[in-house]
Amino acid sequence: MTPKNIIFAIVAVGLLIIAPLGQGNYITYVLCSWLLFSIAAMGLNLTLGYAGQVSLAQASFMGIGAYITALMTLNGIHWILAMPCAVAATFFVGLVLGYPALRVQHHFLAFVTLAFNTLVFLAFRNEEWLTGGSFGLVGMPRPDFWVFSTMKQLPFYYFTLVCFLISAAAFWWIVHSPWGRAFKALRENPIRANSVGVDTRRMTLLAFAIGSAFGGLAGALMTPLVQFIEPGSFALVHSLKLLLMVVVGGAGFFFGPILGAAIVILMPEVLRFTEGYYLIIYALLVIVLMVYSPTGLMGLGGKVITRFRPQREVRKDMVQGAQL
Amino acid sequence: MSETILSVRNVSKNFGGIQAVREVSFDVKRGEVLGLIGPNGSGKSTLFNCVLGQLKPSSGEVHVNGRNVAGMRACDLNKLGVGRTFQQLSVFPQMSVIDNIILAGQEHHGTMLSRLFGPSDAGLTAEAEQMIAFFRLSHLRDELAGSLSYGQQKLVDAAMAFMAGPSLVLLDEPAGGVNLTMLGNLKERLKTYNESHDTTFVVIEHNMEFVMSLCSRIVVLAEGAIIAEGTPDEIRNNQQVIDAYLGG
Amino acid sequence: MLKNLFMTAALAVSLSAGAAHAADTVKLADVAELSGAGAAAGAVWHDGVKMAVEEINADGGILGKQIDLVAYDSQTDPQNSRAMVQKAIDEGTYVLLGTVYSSSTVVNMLVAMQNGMPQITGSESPTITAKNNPYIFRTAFGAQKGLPKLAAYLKNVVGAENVAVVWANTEYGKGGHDAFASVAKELGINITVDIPTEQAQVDFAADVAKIKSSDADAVFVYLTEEESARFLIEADKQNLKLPTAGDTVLASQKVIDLAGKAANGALGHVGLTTEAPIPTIQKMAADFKKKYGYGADHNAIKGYIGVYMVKYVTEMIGEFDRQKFADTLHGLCLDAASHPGILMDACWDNTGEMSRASFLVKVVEGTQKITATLPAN
Amino acid sequence: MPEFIQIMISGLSAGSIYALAAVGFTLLWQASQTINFAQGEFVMLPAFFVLALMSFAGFPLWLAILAAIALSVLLLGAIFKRLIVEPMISHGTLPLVIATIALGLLLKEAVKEFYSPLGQPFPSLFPQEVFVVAGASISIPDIANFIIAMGTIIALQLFLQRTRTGRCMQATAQNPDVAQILGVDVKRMVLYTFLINGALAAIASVLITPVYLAKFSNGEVLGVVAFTAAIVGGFNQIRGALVGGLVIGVVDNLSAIYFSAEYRQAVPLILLIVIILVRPQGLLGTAEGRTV
Repeated sequence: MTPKNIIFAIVAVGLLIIAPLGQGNYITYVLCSWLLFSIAAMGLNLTLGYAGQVSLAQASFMGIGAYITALMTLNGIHWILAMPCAVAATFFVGLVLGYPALRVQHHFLAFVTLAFNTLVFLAFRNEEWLTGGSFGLVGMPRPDFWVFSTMKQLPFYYFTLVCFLISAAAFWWIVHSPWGRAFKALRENPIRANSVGVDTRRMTLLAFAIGSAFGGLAGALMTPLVQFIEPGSFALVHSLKLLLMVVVGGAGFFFGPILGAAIVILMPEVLRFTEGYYLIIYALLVIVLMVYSPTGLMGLGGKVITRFRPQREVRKDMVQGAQL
Repeated sequence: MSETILSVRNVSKNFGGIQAVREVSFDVKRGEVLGLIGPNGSGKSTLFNCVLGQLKPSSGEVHVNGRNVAGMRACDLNKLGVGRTFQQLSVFPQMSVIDNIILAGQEHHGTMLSRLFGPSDAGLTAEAEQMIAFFRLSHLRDELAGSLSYGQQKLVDAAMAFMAGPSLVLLDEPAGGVNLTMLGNLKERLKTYNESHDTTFVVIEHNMEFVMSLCSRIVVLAEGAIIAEGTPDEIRNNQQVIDAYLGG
Repeated sequence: MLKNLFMTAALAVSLSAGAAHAADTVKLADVAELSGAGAAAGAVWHDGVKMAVEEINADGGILGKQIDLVAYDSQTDPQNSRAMVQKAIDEGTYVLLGTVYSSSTVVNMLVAMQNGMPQITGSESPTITAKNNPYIFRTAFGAQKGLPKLAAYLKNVVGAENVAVVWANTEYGKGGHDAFASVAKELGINITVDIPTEQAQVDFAADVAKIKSSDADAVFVYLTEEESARFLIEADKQNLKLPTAGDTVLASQKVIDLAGKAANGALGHVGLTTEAPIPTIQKMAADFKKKYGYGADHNAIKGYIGVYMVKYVTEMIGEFDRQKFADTLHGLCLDAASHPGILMDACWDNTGEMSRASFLVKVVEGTQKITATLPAN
Repeated sequence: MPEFIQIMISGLSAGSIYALAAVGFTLLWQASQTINFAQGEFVMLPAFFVLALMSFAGFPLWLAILAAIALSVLLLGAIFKRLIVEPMISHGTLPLVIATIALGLLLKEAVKEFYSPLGQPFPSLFPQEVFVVAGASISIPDIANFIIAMGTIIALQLFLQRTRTGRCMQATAQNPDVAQILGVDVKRMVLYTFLINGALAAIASVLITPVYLAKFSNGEVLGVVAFTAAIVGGFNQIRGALVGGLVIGVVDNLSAIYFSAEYRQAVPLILLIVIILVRPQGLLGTAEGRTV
């Protein structure tokens, strides 16, 4: 990390710490949900943005994580034990979902994962004996850590923030490790990667598994945040929403999904003055953004900077990004 | 007598009724630079893919360092000490040159776990910088590989093939599309590397001039079979080879 | 990321500033399904709410204060509805109106309860009032109250012994299905075919074929509007001759409009209908049609009544006090003669459940005909 | 047994309309590598054109339908290509996927806001008479839908195989570079594909809406059905999409009765996964055209 990065990180963490102070419960709640969706979107960013594997099933991993956490905490097991189970389970399910990616790519993979998401949704809804069916599960406790109770909104925010910061650090570490380099190689040229010794099969599976585990962690946080989960919260449309977060923010950029999650979660707020039209405006903005800057907002920011400081030429391959 | 690195034993390959490669056998010894030439459709690429383990021979065997490579995955072959370059441009365009090179070495260092928890360059920065310097790319160290010129990318591709210290390097049309100045540079670098590291090369190439000046021995294929084998001078004067190229 | 944090902060400041102005108005929040799958129900409910608010404001408001109605879109997403309820509470609403979909209400009523916020919901799922939440109040009685009336009718009047049940496999449909199943058991009605269907299902051919080849002698349908209509159309096509009964939805005007002649003969037990032979309801329905250009339905009436509940109870206690509001409404009966905005006499018990007279209707030649008025239970 | 015949007939009737949407989906993919996530909304929308033209412009039904097809060709074909696909085609498929997801949302919300959030009845094109054959009810609309859908697809197939323009379109789909060299106006051929997709969506819409009713959210179901059918049948063959549509129509109904109503949605999706893993070129597809 360069000194500039360190200063930036400290300022960012500082802002995150003071963000909810003096705010109402609603804003704090929105911030919590932004942080947890950022974690899920980060995971998808690893799978999609870094490793180039299309997944339209991230919401189902949030669901698996959320249900496991809910069932365990409802049975009196502490969150701190339930969460690792959720993360481990999503890791292994992600590993299994990765297998189709070894056979097919691009749009076929998109459809397999999309179908997987719907199958998971159906299981949540139909296996009532376990999941409570369409009524969902309600009344999951928020965890206590000795003297620190997360029952109130503000302490819960700091609890979520700690999880977020740990996830972000882990993510940063992974993408800057040799693994991260191998993931990128997998995205850019899998055949070449294979020929220089990258075990592309293993890395593909890992990309799915790790990305899914982040989704599982986000689900494990959603359970105590909302204290109610039902199958509809993990339907396909939410996977598309996560995809939107990653791509609108900027796939393959560290901050992309965090920014994208902020946009998707806060946009209804910002556009609320337009009453019923905000989804229309939102959809239009996304289309315009994609037409003008397919690398998302991070790419757009880069474009603006290059316009004012044109030292480096803009390269054709920069615009390509992860491809389906 | 130095050891045999690559051994091709009675390899045949059929596609349906068509016999693309017929009973081909040859050995390559340590430090040799072998050229594999032949007109279009002579079975070079099929044979090449058999050597790379991508195709399983219909009969016969290919051994690298004493191991049968049939059906071996590219990454395992690479770990066995086989580096390769590609006919088409084959770098990682959105990674910097140094990252391209480090990547080509990192899978040979440490374990899966050390590559996650260890240093982000897998301890290879110095070695990679040396490799970049060897191919005279130091000034482009931090540029994105995709922004380099065609010839420069060919050099990066070659540097990647050498990064893991392979005992055998397969060069697939290294001269294709490279301009003359760059070509001289490439040939000179390959030669130097071969002499200093005693690395074995197998080269598929259309550019006769390039093959003749780089290789120590040449195998000529026509219609799936070896029609001649020998030093560049012998091949140049071989009537059969001339006929194969001219008469078809 | 930082920019967005600032945006959030700026937003919060402007919101709290807005709350400070509210001296001579009283804030009323309506959290409703204005988008997403429930938009059809939520939007109509909200129009009913709006109409009542405008009437009350034109008439001098509540205790002299004008109502400042704020709409919040739940996007038919339970989580989002929870956030919106939290937001409405943060912004200082007096009483909370909404949501219509039970799946949302089940979640957001917890937040309202934690904040001691009276909540007037349009949901009819039995679970809502079974949770001992002292702040939730209904605008229409729960399915567990309506379905016994319907089941008794099926058994005693129609003479059905074997009933096929077609239901939407959602929180809403599942609630109705379970309530009906338990009533059927009590009455000795046998459920021969039990068919869950998907939300927004379009193809009912298989479901109808399955009923047709069973020994059912009546069908109970618990689906939302469009799905009810699609079912009736398919049943008509496959010439399913069985009596088909449902709750409010099946015999509603919307389903009749959609299904056309296929709706003829459908039986329904409805809590609220604009066809009711009650002058207050008919006036409300006429005003609604004039104002919005489309016909009101039970959701519009529910929203309308909800706002008037706020007015009457608040004027009864003489101040804007949430706790007193909830306490007063428990066990209260309002008669329509002296409280015209309530439209029909209604009572609330200690769980917030309500009782009110209801109607048995049959669709005859494209219109809802009331065959019997059943007393409140 | 009558039950079985009944659902086969209903399944084929519904499936033939799914096939129309699937064919359009396939065409777009072949011609421009566009995965159109808004395809379901493309089928939802034209019915509202018809309704709007009838109620606001006073058009009779037949004229409204013709005008709606024309509008769809223009808006969902030409404008869609010009404003969304064309500027993004060089960016790779992912941004385009996102854009079509957003477009689907846009169309859905626009219909809801500017027309109605409520389902709307849609006039029937054919007399509603029902015949009973072997205990199964067959309605005239069932038969007519099947014939029109099949007729349209066969006509399209003939157009692609027998006319010069059609063959140029096929050449473009298979290899645009070679087609360009051979003097085919590639851009124009791609445009034709989009126009045809617009028309197919409109025809599917007009056929399906009398039964399914016009509602803004209909596209959610239809979109998934369309691409499932396209993949199951074979992504690179028009008759593959046709067979895929029929298979999905029948399988959906069969699984609702004989497998599990709760998991009826799962069966076509499991079929989809199995097909992709075992035979990615689809039931009827040919392997060489496969783009993996």
